[in-house]
Amino acid sequence: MIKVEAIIRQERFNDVKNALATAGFPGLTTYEVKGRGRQMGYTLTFRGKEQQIDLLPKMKIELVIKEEDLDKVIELIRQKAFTGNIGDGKIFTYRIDEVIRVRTGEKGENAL
Amino acid sequence: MIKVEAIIRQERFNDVKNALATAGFPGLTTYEVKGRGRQMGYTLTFRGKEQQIDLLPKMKIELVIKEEDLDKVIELIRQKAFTGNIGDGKIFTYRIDEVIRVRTGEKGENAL
Amino acid sequence: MIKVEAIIRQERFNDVKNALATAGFPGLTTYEVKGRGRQMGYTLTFRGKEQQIDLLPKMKIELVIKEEDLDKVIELIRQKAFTGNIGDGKIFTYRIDEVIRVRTGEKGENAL
Amino acid sequence: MQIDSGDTAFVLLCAALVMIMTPGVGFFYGGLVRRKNVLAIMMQCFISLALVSVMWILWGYSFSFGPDKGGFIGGLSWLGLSGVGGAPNPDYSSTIPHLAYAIFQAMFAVITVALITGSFADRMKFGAFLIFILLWSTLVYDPLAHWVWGSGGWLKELGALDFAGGTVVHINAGMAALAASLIIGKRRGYGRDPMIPHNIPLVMLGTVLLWFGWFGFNAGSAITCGAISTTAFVVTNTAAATAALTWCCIDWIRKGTPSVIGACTGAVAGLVAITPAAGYVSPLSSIAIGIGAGIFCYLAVLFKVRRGFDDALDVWAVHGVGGMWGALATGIFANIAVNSAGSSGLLFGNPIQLGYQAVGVVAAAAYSFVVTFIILKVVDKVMGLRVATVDEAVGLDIAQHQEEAYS
Amino acid sequence: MQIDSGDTAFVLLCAALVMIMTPGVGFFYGGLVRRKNVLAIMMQCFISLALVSVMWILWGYSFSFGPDKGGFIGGLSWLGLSGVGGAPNPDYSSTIPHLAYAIFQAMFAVITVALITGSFADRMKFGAFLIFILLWSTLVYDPLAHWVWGSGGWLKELGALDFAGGTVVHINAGMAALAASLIIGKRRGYGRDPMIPHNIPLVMLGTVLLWFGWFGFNAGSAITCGAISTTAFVVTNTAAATAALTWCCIDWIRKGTPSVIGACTGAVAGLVAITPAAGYVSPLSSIAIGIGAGIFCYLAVLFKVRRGFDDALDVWAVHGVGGMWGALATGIFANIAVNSAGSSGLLFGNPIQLGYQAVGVVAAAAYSFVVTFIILKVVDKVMGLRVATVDEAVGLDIAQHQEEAYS
Amino acid sequence: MQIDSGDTAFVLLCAALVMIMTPGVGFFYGGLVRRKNVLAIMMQCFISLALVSVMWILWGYSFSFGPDKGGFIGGLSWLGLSGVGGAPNPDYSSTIPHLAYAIFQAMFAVITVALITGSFADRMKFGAFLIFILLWSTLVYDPLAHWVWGSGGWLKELGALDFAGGTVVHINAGMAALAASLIIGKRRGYGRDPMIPHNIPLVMLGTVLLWFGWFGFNAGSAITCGAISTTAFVVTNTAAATAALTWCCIDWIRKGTPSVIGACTGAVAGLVAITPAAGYVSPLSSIAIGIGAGIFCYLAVLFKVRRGFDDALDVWAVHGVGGMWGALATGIFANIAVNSAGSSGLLFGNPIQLGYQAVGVVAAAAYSFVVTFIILKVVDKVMGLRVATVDEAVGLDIAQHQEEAYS
Ligand SMILES: Nc1ncnc2c1ncn2[C@@H]1O[C@H](COP(=O)(O)OP(=O)(O)O)[C@@H](O)[C@H]1O
Ligand SMILES: Nc1ncnc2c1ncn2[C@@H]1O[C@H](COP(=O)(O)OP(=O)(O)O)[C@@H](O)[C@H]1O
Ligand SMILES: Nc1ncnc2c1ncn2[C@@H]1O[C@H](COP(=O)(O)OP(=O)(O)O)[C@@H](O)[C@H]1O
Repeated sequence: MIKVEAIIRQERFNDVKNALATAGFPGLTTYEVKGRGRQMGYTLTFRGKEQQIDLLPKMKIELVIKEEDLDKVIELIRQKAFTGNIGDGKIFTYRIDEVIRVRTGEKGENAL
Repeated sequence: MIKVEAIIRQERFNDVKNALATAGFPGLTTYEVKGRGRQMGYTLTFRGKEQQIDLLPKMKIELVIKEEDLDKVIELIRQKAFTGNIGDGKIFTYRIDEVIRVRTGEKGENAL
Repeated sequence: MIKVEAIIRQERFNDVKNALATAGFPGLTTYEVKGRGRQMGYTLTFRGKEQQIDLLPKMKIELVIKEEDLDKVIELIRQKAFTGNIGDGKIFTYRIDEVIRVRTGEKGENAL
Repeated sequence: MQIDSGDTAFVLLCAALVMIMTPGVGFFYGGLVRRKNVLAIMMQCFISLALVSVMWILWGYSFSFGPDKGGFIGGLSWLGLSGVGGAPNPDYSSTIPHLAYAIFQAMFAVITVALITGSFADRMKFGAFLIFILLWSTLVYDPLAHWVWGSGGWLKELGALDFAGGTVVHINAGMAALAASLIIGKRRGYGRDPMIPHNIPLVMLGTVLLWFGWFGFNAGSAITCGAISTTAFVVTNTAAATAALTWCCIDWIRKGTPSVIGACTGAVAGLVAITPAAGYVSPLSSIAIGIGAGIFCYLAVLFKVRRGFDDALDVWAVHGVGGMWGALATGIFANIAVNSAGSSGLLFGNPIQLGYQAVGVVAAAAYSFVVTFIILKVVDKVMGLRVATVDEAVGLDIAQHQEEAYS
Repeated sequence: MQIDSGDTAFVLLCAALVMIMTPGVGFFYGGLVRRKNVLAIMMQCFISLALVSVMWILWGYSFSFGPDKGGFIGGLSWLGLSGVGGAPNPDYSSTIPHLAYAIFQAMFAVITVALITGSFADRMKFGAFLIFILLWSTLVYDPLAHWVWGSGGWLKELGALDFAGGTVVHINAGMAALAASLIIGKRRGYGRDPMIPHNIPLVMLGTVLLWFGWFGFNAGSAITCGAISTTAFVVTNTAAATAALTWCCIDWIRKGTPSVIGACTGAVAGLVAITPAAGYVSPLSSIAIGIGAGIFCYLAVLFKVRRGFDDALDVWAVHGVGGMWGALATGIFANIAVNSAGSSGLLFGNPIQLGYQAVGVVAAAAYSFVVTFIILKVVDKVMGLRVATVDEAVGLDIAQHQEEAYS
Repeated sequence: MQIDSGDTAFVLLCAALVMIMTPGVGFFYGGLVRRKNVLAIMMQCFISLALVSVMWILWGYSFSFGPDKGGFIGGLSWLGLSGVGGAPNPDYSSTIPHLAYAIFQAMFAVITVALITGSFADRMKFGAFLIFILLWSTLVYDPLAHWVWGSGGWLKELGALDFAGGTVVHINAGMAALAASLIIGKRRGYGRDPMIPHNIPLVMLGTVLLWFGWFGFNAGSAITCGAISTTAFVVTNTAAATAALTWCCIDWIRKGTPSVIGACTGAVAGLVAITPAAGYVSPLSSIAIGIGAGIFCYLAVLFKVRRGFDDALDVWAVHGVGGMWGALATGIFANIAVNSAGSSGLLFGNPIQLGYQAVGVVAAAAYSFVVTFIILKVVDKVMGLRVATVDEAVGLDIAQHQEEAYS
C-alpha cells in the first residue's frame, strides 16, 4: 500500500476531494498547512509597513491506496489541482507497511 | 523504529492518550484533521438548505515506537478508540529511518 | 529522497525557517501540533482548580530533500531549534518514493 | 417649542444604538459566511456606515425629508444640512433639535444598505459595491423614506402606518436583495460544496447587537420619551422573543433539534416584523406578530431554497417577507387606544387601514425591486458586479482586501 | 403624577443595558467552556432571554409585582400586562410609565435564569432545561422578587434592603446553581481530562458587556435619574474595579501571576457584591465591599474545588457568595446620608439593619436551594436532566444543536 | 441650581459608553497583535480600567479638578471624593450631580492610559506596567487635565479650546506612546519576522465599540443634553466616516486595494481629530477635519515606518498626530455660531484662536513626552520595563499570565 501526500491550493481542494470520491477513492485525511516552495510568498503592507509572507496556506491531503491505483490517483489530483501558476503544489508518495481498521481489526488492503 | 499514525474519533482521544502514557508510551504528536472513509459523512440543514458534510473532524495521533512494541500499541489504541460504529478510524504504520533528539543529539531508539 | 519531520518549539520556528531558506532549502510544509515527550507538560490553575496539561503546542516542519543533504539539514535544524531545555523537540526521517510537481508533472529530485 | 433634555438624550442615545446595528449586521453576516469571506462582508457593512453617513449630510437628508416635491421626494434646500440646526422642527421633532432628528434618521439610511449585502455575499466586487451604494441610497432609499415619513410624502398622506421602518428599511432592503441575487447569480459551488457558517459565536454577537440596537430603532422612533416609546420598547422585545421561540419550535419539529442559527434568525425576523407596528400595538398583539414572523419567514426560507435563487443570507426571506408581514400586521393589530396619534387596524374596527398598509407594501416592494434591478444592470454593464472566478475561489478577503481574518 | 422624560429615557435605556447582560453571560460562560460546548451554553442564555421575556408578559410580572397575596406572591390581576400601561404606578414608578418599570424588571427575571446555566454547563439536556426555566422562573424567581420588591412583600415590609437584586438575582441564582450541580453530578472526566477555557477573548467580551450592562442594572434600579442613580453608578464601577484588583493580587500571591480570567471573575464578583448596596453606600464604602468580594469569592472557589462538587463555572462561589456578602455588607455600610429613602447600617449606628439583611439572606438562600432541588429532582425523574454519555463526549453543540461553533 | 433628569441620564449613560471604549481599545489592539500576545494587551487595558478607576476616586479627581493650585494642578480637598456628592457643582456641572461629572471624567482618565499600551505591545512587563500607570496617571494625566479643563487651569484661562479631550487624552497618550516606544525598543524580530494581525474581526469589534462609545465621549462632554451635544454627536459621526473613507482612498491608490484595518484605523483617526472640535464646528467643517485626519495620520504612519521606531500599534501616529491636527483644526473651523460658549477660529474671523490652540498643543506634547520619558527611565532602572527575551519569544500570554487565548 502507498500513501499519497498532496499539498495543494486551498481553492482547488473541493474539486480534488469530489473527484477522488467519484473515482472511487473516498478514504482520505486532510488538514490545513502552510508551505513554501518555489513560490516564495509575497509582500503585504499593514499600516505602511511591508511584511514578507513566505508561508502560504495550503491544503494537505493524505490518502492510502493500493499500489496499482497510484498512477490513476496522481493523475487525477494533478488534473484537478492544476492552475498552471507557481504554487500549484506537490505530491509525495511512500510505502506503508500496514493498515488496520479500528472498528473491525481488519488489516491490509481490506482495511482501506 | 516504526511510526504509527492513528486517526480516531475526537471524543475518544483523551482515553487513548491517557492509556498510552500509562502503558509507557508518553511520546506522541497529535493534531486535528478532517477525514472521510466508509463513513461518508452526513447531511446538515442550515436555514432550510441541506448541506452534505463528507469530511468529519477526527484526531490524528502520530507516535514513533520500537518495532517490538508495535502490536501492543496497536491493540491498545484499538481498544480505547473502539465504539463499534462506522467512523472509529484507522491506523497506518510505516518504518522510520532515524530519530534525533534535538536537545542532546541522541539518535535511534535512545532518542525515542 | 528523504523526508525530514522536525517537531520543534513554536518560538524557535521563525529562526529555523529563515535559516533553512538561507541555506538553500526553501521548500517546506509546516503546521501546528500538540505533543508530549519526556517533557510531560505542566500544571495550570484555573479558578482554583489544577489542570494537568500534558500536551504542549509545537511546530511541525516537513521537508523533503535529497539524501545527500540530510546531515546538513539536520544539523541546521538542531542548531536553530536548540535551547538546551526539555521540550526542544525531535526529528524523524524516512525515505520517500516519489515526488511530483503538480504544475509541471516533473518527478523525482527535479521536482523538489 | 422648547428643547426637552430627556427627549433629546433619548433620541441621541437611540441613534447610537442604531449605529451599532450596522456593524452588528456585519458580525451576523460575517459569522454566517465561510472564513475566507468574512472580512469582505464586514467591510461592506462598515463602509456603508461611512459612505452613507457622509452622503446623508451632503444630500440624503434633504432628498428624504426636505420640503416636499409632489409627494415623491424632498427638495434641495437642506443640502449639507444647511438650516438643519439646534432648534426643533415642528414637522419632525417638536421637542428636540432638528439636527438630532436628522442624525437619528441617518442611521436608518445606513443600515438599510448594509442589510442588502447579505444577498450578494461572497461574490460582489468592492468597487461596484461602492457605486451601488451611491446610486441605490440616493435613488431608492431617499425617495421611499420621503413617501413614508417625509412631510407631504404620498404614503404618509394616504395614511399608511410605518412606525419605525418596516416598509422603508426592511421591505425595501429585502426586495433589493431579491433583485440583487437574481442579477448576480449563485455563488460558485452553490448546492455542491459545503457552505457552512464559519463562526457561530460571531453570529450570536451580531444578533445581540441587533436586538440591543433595535430598542433604539423602534423606541427611538417615537422621537420623544414617554408612553409611546415605552410601548415600542416592550413590544420589540416581546416579538423578538416570541419569533425566536417559534423558529426553534419549527426547527425542532422539522429537523429534530433547535439550532443557534435558527434562534438568532427567528429573533431577527421578529424584530423586523414588529418594526412598523411598534408604537401602535399592545404587548399581547406583539406575541401574535412574533409568531407570525417566525412562521412566515421560515416558510420564505424554504421557498427560496426550493426556487433555487441564491439570496445567500436570506435577506429577502427575513427582511422582505418579515417586513411585509409586519406592515400588514400593523393594519390588523394597530389600536388607537395604544397610540392616539396612530389609528386602529382590522381587529379594532378599522379594516380600511389594512388596505392602506397593503398599498404601502406593494408600492415599496415594486419600486425597490424595479429600481434596484435597473441600477444593478447598469452597474454590471459598466464595470461588472461579480469578482473573477479565481477570486471567488480564493475568497474575497485576500482577493479584494489582501487580508486574512484569522492567523 | 406626571411622566418625566428624563427618568423614562433613563429607565428604558437601562433596560436595554440589562438586556445585553444576558448574552453577555452567554459569552462569558461560552469562552470558559470547551470548544465543543460553547454554542450550547450561549443557546441556553439566549433562550432564557426569549422564554422568560414572554413568560414575564403573560404571568411573571403579575406573580412578582401584582397586588400582594399575603406577602408571599403577587396576584393574577396583571396577567398579560392587563392594566399595566403608559401611566405611572405610584408604588413602583411614580415618574415613568408603569410599563417601563415592568420591562425593566423583565430583564432581571431573564438574567437570573441565565446565570444558573454555568453550574450545569456541558451536560444538561436542552429540553429539560426549557422545562426547568418554566418551573423555576415561576416557582422560585417570581415569589422571591415579590418578597423583596413587591408592594407588600414580607422582606420589604421587614425592612431588608436590596437595591438592585443581590438577594433576588444573585443569592437566588447562586443557590439554585449549587442545588443543580449537586443533582446533575460532575462533568464526565472532571479532575482527569483537561477542561481549559477555549476562548478567553470571548470571556473578556462577556465581562465587558456585563460591566457595561451593570450600570443599567444598578443605576437604573433607582427608577429615576438623579443623585441616587449617580451614586449607584459610581459605586458599581468602583466595586468592580476594586474586586478585580483584589482577585489579581490573590492570584499573584498564590500562583505567581495574575490572569485574565481571574481579573474578569474578580470584576464580576465585585459587581455582584455591590448590587444590593448600590444606592445606599458611599464610594469609599464600595472600595471595602469590592475588596471583600474579591476575598470571599476567591475563598469560595477554593472551597468548592476542595469539596469537589462541580458547579462548573462557579455560579455559587461568585454569585451566591458574592450576593450574600453584598447583602450583609449593605447592613454594614448603608448610610442614610447617601439615600434618605434607605436606612443606615451597622457602621452608621443602626446594627439592627444587619439583622434584617441576614434574615433576607437566609430566607432567600433556603427557599431557592430547596425549591430548586425539588424542581430538578422532579424534572430528572420525568425526563432526565443529563445528556447521554456519548453526547457529552462528542459535545453538546453537535449532539444537541447539530452545529459547530467554528469551522 | 436644580438637577435635570434628562441631562443626568445623558451624562451617566455617556459615562457608560466611554467606559466600554477601554475594553474596546483592548479588542482593537488585541486583534492587531500576534495570537500569543492578545491576552496581555487586553489585560493591560482591562487593568487600566480597574486601577485608574480606583485611583480616580482616591486622588485623581481631586488632583485634576479640585480647587486650583496656581493653574497647574488641583488641590487635595476632594480626596476620596469627599464633598463631591449629589448636588450640582457650578463650575463643572450646573444641572447634574457633581458626582456624575466626576465619574464621567473618570472614564477619560482610564482610557488615556489604555491607549498608550499599543506602543509597547508584546514586550512590557506586567508589573512594571502597573507602576507606570500609577505614576503616569498621577504625574502626567492629572495635571494636564487640570490645565485644560480644571477651573483655573492655565490653558483654560488662556482660552485654548478642547471640547472633549484632543489635548488631554489624545496628544497626551500619543506623545507618551512615542516616548515609551523609544525607551523600550523594538519588538524582537521587528522587520524580519512577520507580525500579522491575528484576528481582524476582533479589530472590527474594537473599532465599533470605540465609535459607539465616542458618541458618549464627545456628545457627553457637553455635560447637558441639547443643541451642543447634538452637534457634537453629528460631527463625531461625520468625521469618523469621512476619515475612514479617506484612508481607504489612500490605500487604494498606494496599495491597489482598501483594507479592513485601514478603514478601521481611518475611522479612529477621524474620531480622534474631531474630539477637541466636537462642540464647536459645523457638520460641513467636520468633513474637512475628517479628510485631514485621514491624510495626516496616514502620513504619520509612513513617517514612523521610515524612521524605524517601533510604536507597535501606531498610537503616536493616530492619537498623537490626529490629536494635534484636531486641536489646530479647532482653531481653524470653530464657529461661535455653533456654540456661543466657545469662540471662533481662523476661518470665522478669529485667527488668534489658532495661536491659543498651538500653545496648547506644544505645551501638552512637551509635558507629556518629557515626563513620560523620565518616569519610564526610572521604572526601567528600578525594575526593568521589558520581559526576558525568551518570554517575548514564547509570548506574553503564557509567559506573564499562564493563559492561552484560544484552545
Ligand atoms: N521540498 C519540500 N518539502 C516539503 N514540502 C514542500 C517542498 N516543496 C514544496 N512543498 C510544499 O508544496 C507547496 C507548493 O510548492 P510550490 O513551490 O509553490 O510549487 P511549485 O514549485 O510547483 O510552484 C508548498 O507551499 C509547500 O507546502
Ligand atoms: N484510505 C484512507 N487514506 C487516508 N485516510 C483514511 C483512509 N480511509 C480512512 N481514512 C481516515 O480514517 C478516518 C476513519 O475512517 P472511517 O471510514 O470512518 O472508518 P471505518 O471505515 O473503519 O468506519 C477517516 O475519517 C479518514 O480520516
Ligand atoms: N515517540 C514520539 N513519537 C512522536 N512524537 C514524539 C515522540 N516523542 C516526542 N515527540 C514529539 O516531540 C516533541 C518534543 O519532545 P520532548 O520529549 O519534549 O523532547 P525531549 O525529550 O528531547 O526534551 C513532543 O512534544 C512530541 O510532539
